[in-house]
Amino acid sequence: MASVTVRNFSVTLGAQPVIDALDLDVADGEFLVLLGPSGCGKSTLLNAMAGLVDTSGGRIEIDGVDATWATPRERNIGMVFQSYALYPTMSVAGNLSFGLRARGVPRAEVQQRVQRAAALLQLEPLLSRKPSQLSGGQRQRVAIGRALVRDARVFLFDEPLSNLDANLRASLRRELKLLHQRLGSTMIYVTHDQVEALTLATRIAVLYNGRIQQLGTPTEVYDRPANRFVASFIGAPPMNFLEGRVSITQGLRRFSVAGLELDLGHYRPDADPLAEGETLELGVRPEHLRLCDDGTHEAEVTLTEPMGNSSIIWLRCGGAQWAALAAQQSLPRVGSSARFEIDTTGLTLFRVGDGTRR
Amino acid sequence: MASVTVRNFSVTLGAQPVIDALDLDVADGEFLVLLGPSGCGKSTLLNAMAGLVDTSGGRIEIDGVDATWATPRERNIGMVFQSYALYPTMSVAGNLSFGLRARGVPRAEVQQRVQRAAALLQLEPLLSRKPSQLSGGQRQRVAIGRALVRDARVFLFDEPLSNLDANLRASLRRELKLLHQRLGSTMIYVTHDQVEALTLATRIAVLYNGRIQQLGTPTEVYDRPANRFVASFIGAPPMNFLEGRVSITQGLRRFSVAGLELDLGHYRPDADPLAEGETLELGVRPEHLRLCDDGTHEAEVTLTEPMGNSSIIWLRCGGAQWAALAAQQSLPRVGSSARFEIDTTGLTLFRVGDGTRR
Amino acid sequence: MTRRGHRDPAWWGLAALALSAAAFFLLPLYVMAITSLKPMEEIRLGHLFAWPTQLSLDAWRAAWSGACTGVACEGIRGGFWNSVSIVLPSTIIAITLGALNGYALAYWRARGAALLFGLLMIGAFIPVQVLMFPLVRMLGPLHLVGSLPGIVLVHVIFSMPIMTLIFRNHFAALPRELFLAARLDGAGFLRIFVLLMLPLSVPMLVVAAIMQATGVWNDYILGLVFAGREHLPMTVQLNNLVNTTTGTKLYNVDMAATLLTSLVPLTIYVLSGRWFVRGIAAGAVRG
Amino acid sequence: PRAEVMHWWTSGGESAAVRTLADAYRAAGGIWLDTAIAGSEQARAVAMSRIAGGDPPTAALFNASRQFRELIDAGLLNNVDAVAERDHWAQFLPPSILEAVRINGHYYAAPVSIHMPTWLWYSRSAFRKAGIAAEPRDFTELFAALDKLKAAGLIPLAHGGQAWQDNIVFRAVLANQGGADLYLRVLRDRDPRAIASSEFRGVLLTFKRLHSYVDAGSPGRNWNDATTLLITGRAGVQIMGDWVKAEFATARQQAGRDYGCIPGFGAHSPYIVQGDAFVFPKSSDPQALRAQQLLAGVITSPTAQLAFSSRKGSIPIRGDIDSRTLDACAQLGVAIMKDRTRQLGNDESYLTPDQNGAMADVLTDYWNRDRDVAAVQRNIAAALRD
Amino acid sequence: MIKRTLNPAHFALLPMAFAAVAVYLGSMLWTLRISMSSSRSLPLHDFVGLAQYQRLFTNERWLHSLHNLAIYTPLFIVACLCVGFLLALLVDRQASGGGVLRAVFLYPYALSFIATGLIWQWLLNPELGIQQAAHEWGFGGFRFDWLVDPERVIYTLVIATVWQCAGLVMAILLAGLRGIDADILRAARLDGVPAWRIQVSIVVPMLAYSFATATLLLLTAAVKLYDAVIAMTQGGPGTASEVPAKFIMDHLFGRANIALASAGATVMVLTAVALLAPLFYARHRARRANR
Ligand SMILES: Nc1ncnc2c1ncn2[C@@H]1O[C@H](COP(=O)(O)OP(=O)(O)OP(=O)(O)O)[C@@H](O)[C@H]1O
Ligand SMILES: Nc1ncnc2c1ncn2[C@@H]1O[C@H](COP(=O)(O)OP(=O)(O)OP(=O)(O)O)[C@@H](O)[C@H]1O
Ligand SMILES: [Mg+2]
Ligand SMILES: [Mg+2]
Repeated sequence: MASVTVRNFSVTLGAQPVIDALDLDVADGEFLVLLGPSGCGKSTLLNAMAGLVDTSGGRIEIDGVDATWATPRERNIGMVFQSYALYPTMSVAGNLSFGLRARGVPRAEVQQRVQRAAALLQLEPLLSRKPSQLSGGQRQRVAIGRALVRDARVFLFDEPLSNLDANLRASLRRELKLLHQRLGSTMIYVTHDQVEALTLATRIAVLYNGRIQQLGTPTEVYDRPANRFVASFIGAPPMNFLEGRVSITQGLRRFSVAGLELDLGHYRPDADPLAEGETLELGVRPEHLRLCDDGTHEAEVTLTEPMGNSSIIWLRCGGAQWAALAAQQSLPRVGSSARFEIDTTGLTLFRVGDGTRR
Repeated sequence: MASVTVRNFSVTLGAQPVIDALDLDVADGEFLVLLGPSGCGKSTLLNAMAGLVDTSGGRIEIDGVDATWATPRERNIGMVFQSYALYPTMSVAGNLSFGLRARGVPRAEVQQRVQRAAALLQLEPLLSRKPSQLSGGQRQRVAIGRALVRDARVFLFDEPLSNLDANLRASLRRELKLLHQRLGSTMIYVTHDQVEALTLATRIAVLYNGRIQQLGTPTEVYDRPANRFVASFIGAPPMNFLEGRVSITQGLRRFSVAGLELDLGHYRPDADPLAEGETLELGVRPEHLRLCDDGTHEAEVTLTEPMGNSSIIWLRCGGAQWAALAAQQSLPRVGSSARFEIDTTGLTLFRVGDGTRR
Repeated sequence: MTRRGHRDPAWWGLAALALSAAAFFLLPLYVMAITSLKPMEEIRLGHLFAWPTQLSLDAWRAAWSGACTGVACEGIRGGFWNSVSIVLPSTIIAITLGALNGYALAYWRARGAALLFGLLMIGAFIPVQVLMFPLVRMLGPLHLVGSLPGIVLVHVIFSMPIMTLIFRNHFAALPRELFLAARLDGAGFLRIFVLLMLPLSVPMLVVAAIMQATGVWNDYILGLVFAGREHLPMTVQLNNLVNTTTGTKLYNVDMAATLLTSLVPLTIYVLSGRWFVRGIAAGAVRG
Repeated sequence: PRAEVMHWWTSGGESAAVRTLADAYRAAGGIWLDTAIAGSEQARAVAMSRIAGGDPPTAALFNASRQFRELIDAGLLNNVDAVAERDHWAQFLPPSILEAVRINGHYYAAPVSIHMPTWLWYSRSAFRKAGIAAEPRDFTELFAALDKLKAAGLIPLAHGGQAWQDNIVFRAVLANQGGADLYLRVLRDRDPRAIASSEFRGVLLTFKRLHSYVDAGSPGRNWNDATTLLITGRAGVQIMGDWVKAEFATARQQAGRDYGCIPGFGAHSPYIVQGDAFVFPKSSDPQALRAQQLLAGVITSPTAQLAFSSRKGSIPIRGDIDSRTLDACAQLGVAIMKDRTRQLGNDESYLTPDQNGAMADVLTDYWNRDRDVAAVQRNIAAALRD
Repeated sequence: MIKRTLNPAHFALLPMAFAAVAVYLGSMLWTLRISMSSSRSLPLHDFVGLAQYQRLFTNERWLHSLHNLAIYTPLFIVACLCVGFLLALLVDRQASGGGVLRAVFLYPYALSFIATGLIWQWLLNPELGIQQAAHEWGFGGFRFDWLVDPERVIYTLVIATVWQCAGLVMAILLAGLRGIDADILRAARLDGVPAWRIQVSIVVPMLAYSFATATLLLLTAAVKLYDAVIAMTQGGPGTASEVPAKFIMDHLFGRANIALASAGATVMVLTAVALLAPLFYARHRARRANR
C-alpha cells in the first residue's frame, strides 16, 4: 500500500557515518531484499526508515509524502528487530496483541488475529509463556508475529528467519511470499540467506560501504553483477575470480587465463567492445564448471566438500584454484585427475582497477 | 582433548520436561553437530552440559570423570551462547580477554590471543567498541571469539554463524574446521544450516522430542535416515514422501506409487526382505528426480523456484506433487509438460505407522 | 529523538510540568533561603514570602562560626571534619557490603541466606532509638562505644538492610545469562562481582551512595551515643542550634545552619549526575 | 579536676548562662568539658544510655523531679552529702526542690535554677490598643481583658498548640483558680475525689474557655512564635514560663516598659517551682568524685547562682542572696519565694513521667476537641491511677 | 544450580549473618523480653507477662496512632511512587536540564527535617503561610488550614514527607530506567503505542524490581515516621497526628517507660512480619519459576 523513497540519506552512529547520501526507491507493493556484509548498515537503514534513529541528513517519503519527521506511529510500519526486542514482562500473547490493543482494535478481532499469527508461526502452545521461557527460534517467531499481526503499510524484516530450522524457514518463506501477495504491502527484508533473497525478492539491493552497489531483479543481480563485490557477495559457493588477458584472433575474442583459452563469443560487454590485450578479471560461478569425462580441460581434484544434494569440488588447473559445483553424489577421489568444461555463456569480466563490470 | 558422556540425562524447565533420559557419547576430538527443530531442546542440552541449568536427573562425564556437580570452571568448557550474552560494560577486547584474565593467562599472551581471534573474526577495528555499538553479526562474532580465545577442552557452539553473511560464514566454517583439526578439542555444534552440518560434522545427532533420533556420519544420516522425521528434517528442499505398495513380479521387487512403478532392485531394507503388498511410505530426495527429455515419466510443471545455482521444480504426476532439484539455469515454463526419471538408488522406504526406516 | 523532540507539543507539556514541579519543590527552599537572609525583626513580622528589605549574611556567618551551641559559641563548623571522617568509611563499607550481599543473594544459592535477609528486612522496621539501648549494651563491653570505629560499625549495621535490598533487587533484574557466561569463562565469585557486576551497577551505586551519605551525614542521635565527644558530627551542633525547647530561637541562623549543613549532600547529588549512565545492560543479550 | 557536664542549654541566652557556671568552675580550678544536647528529653536519654553503656558524664542535668529516682535505686549515682552538709543546703533550698534532691537522707543532685512555668505575660502596647487599664487580678478580669483584646481585633491569647504548652496553661488555671490545696490533692495525692470534684470541673471549664481566645494558627505553634505575637503587639496575653524573658530580651524589650508579667492572681497565688539539677553518675574514673564534689559546691554558690539566674531568666535556688541585680519579674518571683507556703512543686516532681504524659494526652485532647468534661475528669483519674 | 562443597557466598555473607543474628535478632529478642517486664527508665528483668500489651491496646493514643499510620502509609507510599516515577520520566526526558532537575527534586532529602519541618509548619499555617499569602493576593475565599484541622492534619504530613522522599524514589527508578534496552521501547513506538501507554504497560512492569525496592524502602520509612511529626505538629492538634513511632519514642525517653515502648516496638515488628512474609514468599516463588 505504500512506496518508500529515500533521498541522499545519511546516518551517523557514534562517530563514523554508517549510511552516507543513500538514495533508494522502493515501489508500492514491492518485496525488496536488502543484502550486504555484516556491519554494512542494513539494520541501521531499517531503523532510520522506521524513524527510530536520528538521521544526520536527507529525507524519506512514504507514499510520496515527506515522513522525515513523522513519528513511528504515523508511519505505520511493522518491523522485526534483529535483536528481537520482545516485551520481557508480557506473555507471548501479550507481545503479539499489544500493538493492536494500543491502536484500539476491538477485542474479538485482536483475539482472532493473534490466533492466526500464532497458528502460522506454530506458537499456540506457547501463548502464555514469557519470552525468557522461550527458545531462540521461538523468540524470533514471536518477533515476526508481532510485526505480522498489524496490517502495516510497510514491513521491515531484519534477518527474521536466521534462527529457524530449514523446514520452518522454508514454510515461513512461502507464507511470507503469500502474505505479501495477499496484502500487497511493501516489504523490505534483510537476510544473509541467498535462497531467501532469490526466492522472495522482486528486487535485490546490495548495500556496501554505506551505498547501494546494485539494485535489480534476482536474475539481474545474479547473472549480471554490477561489480566484482556484488558478484563475490552473491552466490554460494562464491564465484571463481582469475585475472587474464583478452586476445583477438581472426575476429573471435578469446580470454586466456591460467593456461586456458575461453571463447568470449557469447559475452556482451556493458560498454565498448573488448580490445586486444585488455587485462581483466574473469568471474566464473562454480555451477558453470561442469565435470564430465569428455571435458575439454584437465585438472587435479584437491578437495571435496559434500553438501548433501550437491558438493563443491576444488580443482587445480594451470596453477589456479577452481571451485566447481557438482550435483551428483559420487565424488571423485581427492588427488585423482578430472576433466571439466566451462560454460562460457556464464562468464563475467571485471575491470581490474575499480572492479566494475566490463 | 576430552570425551563427553551423557547418561540418561533429564532437564525440566518450568513445568514440562525438555530433555528426558537422554544418552549421548561424544568421542574425544569429535565434531558433533546437533540438529533439531526449533524448540527441541538443543540449547538446553548445551547449557546442561556446561552446568548452567539444573539437571533433574542423570549424570555427565567429561573424560570419564563424573562432572555432574563440577563447577563450570572445572569443566573448562568454551561456549557460544545463542543469545550472545556479551558483557555490556566491557569493550570487545574486554569481552574477549575476560576469560583468559580470569584464568591468569600472562598479559602478553592474552594480548596476542585476543589479536589473533580479532583478526580471524575481522573484529580488529571494533576492539574498543561496546557491545551496544555493534551490529548483530558483529556481536555474534564477539561471542564466537570469546569462546575461541580460550583453549577449552570442550567447545559448545549454539548457532554461532546464524547472523553472518554467506562469505563470512563460509570462511569461518573453514576456520572452525581447521581449528578443530589443530586443537583436536571436542566440539558440539548446534546449527540449522545443513551445509554447516554436513561439512563440519564428524557425526550428526538429530534431536527431537527430547531424544536422539539418529546419531551417525553425515552421509549415513543423509543417505540412510533412521526414520521419516530425520529424512524430512535433513535436506533442503525436503524429501518427497508418497505412500505406495510393494509388488513382486517374477522375483523383481517394484514399488507402485502415484501411477509409477519404481524398481526396488537396489534397495536394501534394514530388516527382513520386503513382502508383497506391503504398504510403505516412499522417500525420494528432489535431487534424485532428474529432468531430461528422455525421462521415463511424464509430468506437468506447476511451479519453479530459482535459487541461483539451482532451482526447485514442482511437478504434478499421477495426482501427486513432486519436488525436483535442477542444476541448470534454463527453467521449463510453468504449465508446460516435462519428462523426468527417478534415480532408484536413492530411494528410502518408511513404515507407515512409526515412520521407522524399512 | 532530540531534534524531533523540540517540535511536538508533548515536549512543551513535559517542560511545563517539569517547571511547575520544580517550583513546588523549590518553594520551601526559597522560604528557608530568604529567612536565613532576614534579620529577626523582619522575621517576626511574619511575611513568609516577602523579599528581605536588606539582605544580611550575618546569620550565615553566625551559623558557621558564631552561634552558641552550649558553652562554646563556634557555630556548626566544629564538627565538620568529624562528620566527614564518619561519613566516608560508613558509606564505603556499607555500600560494599550491601552490594556484596545483594550479589550473593541474587546469584549464589547459599542455604539460609534468604532467611537471614528476611530477618534483616524485618529489623529495618524498628526505630533505631529502640535498638540503640541493646546495642549500647552490646558494644559497651567491646569498648566500641564512643569511638570512630564504633560509630562507623553502627552506621554500617543500621544501613545494611536497605543497602542489601537495593542491590539484591538490582542484580535480580539483570539478565542472568551474563552471570552464566562469566562463570563459564572461569571467573570466580569476586572477579565476577568486581569486573562484571559493579560496572553494571553504577547507577545503583550512585543511588546507594546518595542514600547512605545523606543518612549518615544527617544523623546525630547515633553520633551522640556512639561517636564520643571527640568525634561528634556537625549535626549535633546543628541540632543544638535549631532544636531547643525553652531557649530562644534565631530562625535566620537556624535556616542558614541547616542549609550550610546540607551543602555536602547537595554537592554529592549534583556531582552524581554524570554517573547515571544510560543503557547499562543494553546489547547484552537478544530476546 | 575534669568534669564532663551534660545539659540541654544550647540556645543563646542559655549558653550564656551555663558559661557562667563553666567559668565559675574553672575559677575554682576545674576543667569544664561541655556536652550540650538540645532538647531535655534527648539529653536525658543520651545521659541514660551513656550511663548504661558504661561511659557516663561527670554530671548530667535533670529536672529536679522523680526523673532520676531509678538511677539512684540502681545505685548508679554518687551522692554529694559532704558538700550539702558543708553548705547547709537544707536551710536555703525550697522544700519542693529539697524533696526532689534529697532521697532518703542523701543528696543525689545539685540544683541550679528555678523556673516558674505558669507566668502570665501581656503586651503593654496590645493592652493599650484594647484600652485595658489595669492588670487583671482574677479570671473574671482576665476574661474581660481577653474580650476587649478580641474586640480590638487582636489575638487575645497567644498560645502554641503543643501538648506541653496546653499543659502549662492548665496548671496555671489549676494553681490560680483551684488553689494550692486542689493542686496538691490532684497532682500529688492523685485523689480521685478531688479529680471528680466540682472545683476541678470548674478548673477544666475555665481551661477550655481560654481556648476560645486563641487564633486559628495556634496548633503546633512554637512558644516563641506565640511570644513574637506579643512582641509585635499582635496578641495580648501568653501563659508561659519565665524563659520567655530571654525572647523579649533578644527583641530588646523590657519588663515593665514593653511587657508585663503576672506570677498569679491575688496576694496568695501559688508559685510553681520547676527546678533543674545536676546528678553525678558513679564512674570508674577516681578523680570524677572530686570533680563532682567541686562542681556541686560551685554551682550552688551564691555568686554563680546570681550570675546564672540573671542570664537564664530563672531565679536562684537560694533565697539567701541579694537579687536586686535581677530583672523586675525575677525579683517578683524571688519575693514570692520568700513565702514558703506559696511554693508548689512542678507536676513532674509529684508524678512519674509516665502519669504526667498520660495526663498531658488527656488535656491536650480536651483542649483541641469538644469533650464532655465529666469524661475528661474520668480520663484524668484513669491516667493518674497507676 | 550446582551443589558446591565450598560456597564463596557463605563467606561473603558472614557480615550480614552477624548483623542479622547478633544485632537484629538479638535486639528484637531483648526488646521482646523487656516488653514483658515492668521496666521504667532502666531495663529490669522481672516478668509481668503481657501486662504491657494489655495496657498498650487499651491506650486511646496508641490505637489512634495505629489508625493514623494506617491512613498515612498507603497514601504516602502511593504518592511517593507516582510522583517519583513522574519525576524520573521528566528528568529522563530532559537531555540538558536533567542534571539540574535531578538535584532540585532530590535536595529535600538532604535537609534535616528539624528545619524543613518548621518551614512546612509555617507554609501550612493558615495565619502565616500559603492561605495567608493567597488572601493577600486577593483570593479571599481560599482555605488551606489542614494543619490545624484534627481531621486533616495527617494529610499535611503526607504532603511534607512526599516532598522529602519523592526525589529518592525518582533516583531509584531513574537508575532502573537507565537499564532498559532502547530497542524494546523502539519496538513499542513502532507498534504505535502512545507514549503514556508505553510507560504504563512496558516501562513500569520492567521496573518491577526498582518499584519493589522503593516500596519496601518507603514502607520502613512510613512505619518509622517520627521526625516530620515532631517538627511539624508534635502530634497535634491534640493527639490528632500521633503515630506509633512517636508513641514509642515518648515512652522510651520522656515518659521513661521502656517496657511499654518495647511492647509497641514489638507490635510494629510483628505487623511488619505479617506484611512482608507473604510478599517475600510470592517473590521467591516467582523467581524460582523464571529460572
Ligand atoms: N551505537 C553505535 N555507535 C557506533 N557505531 C555503531 C553503533 N551501532 C552500530 N554501529 C556500527 O554501524 C555499523 C552498521 O550497523 P548495522 O547494525 O546497521 O549493521 P548490519 O548491516 O545490520 O550488520 P549485521 O548484518 O551484522 O546485522 C556497524 O559497523 C556497527 O559497528
Ligand atoms: N525457562 C523456561 N521455562 C519453560 N520452558 C522453557 C524455558 N526455557 C526454554 N523452555 C522451553 O524448552 C524448550 C527447549 O528450549 P531450547 O532453547 O533448548 O530450544 P532450542 O532447541 O535451542 O531451540 P532453538 O533452535 O529455537 O534455539 C523450548 O520449547 C522452550 O519453549
Ligand atoms: Mg543488523
Ligand atoms: Mg537454542
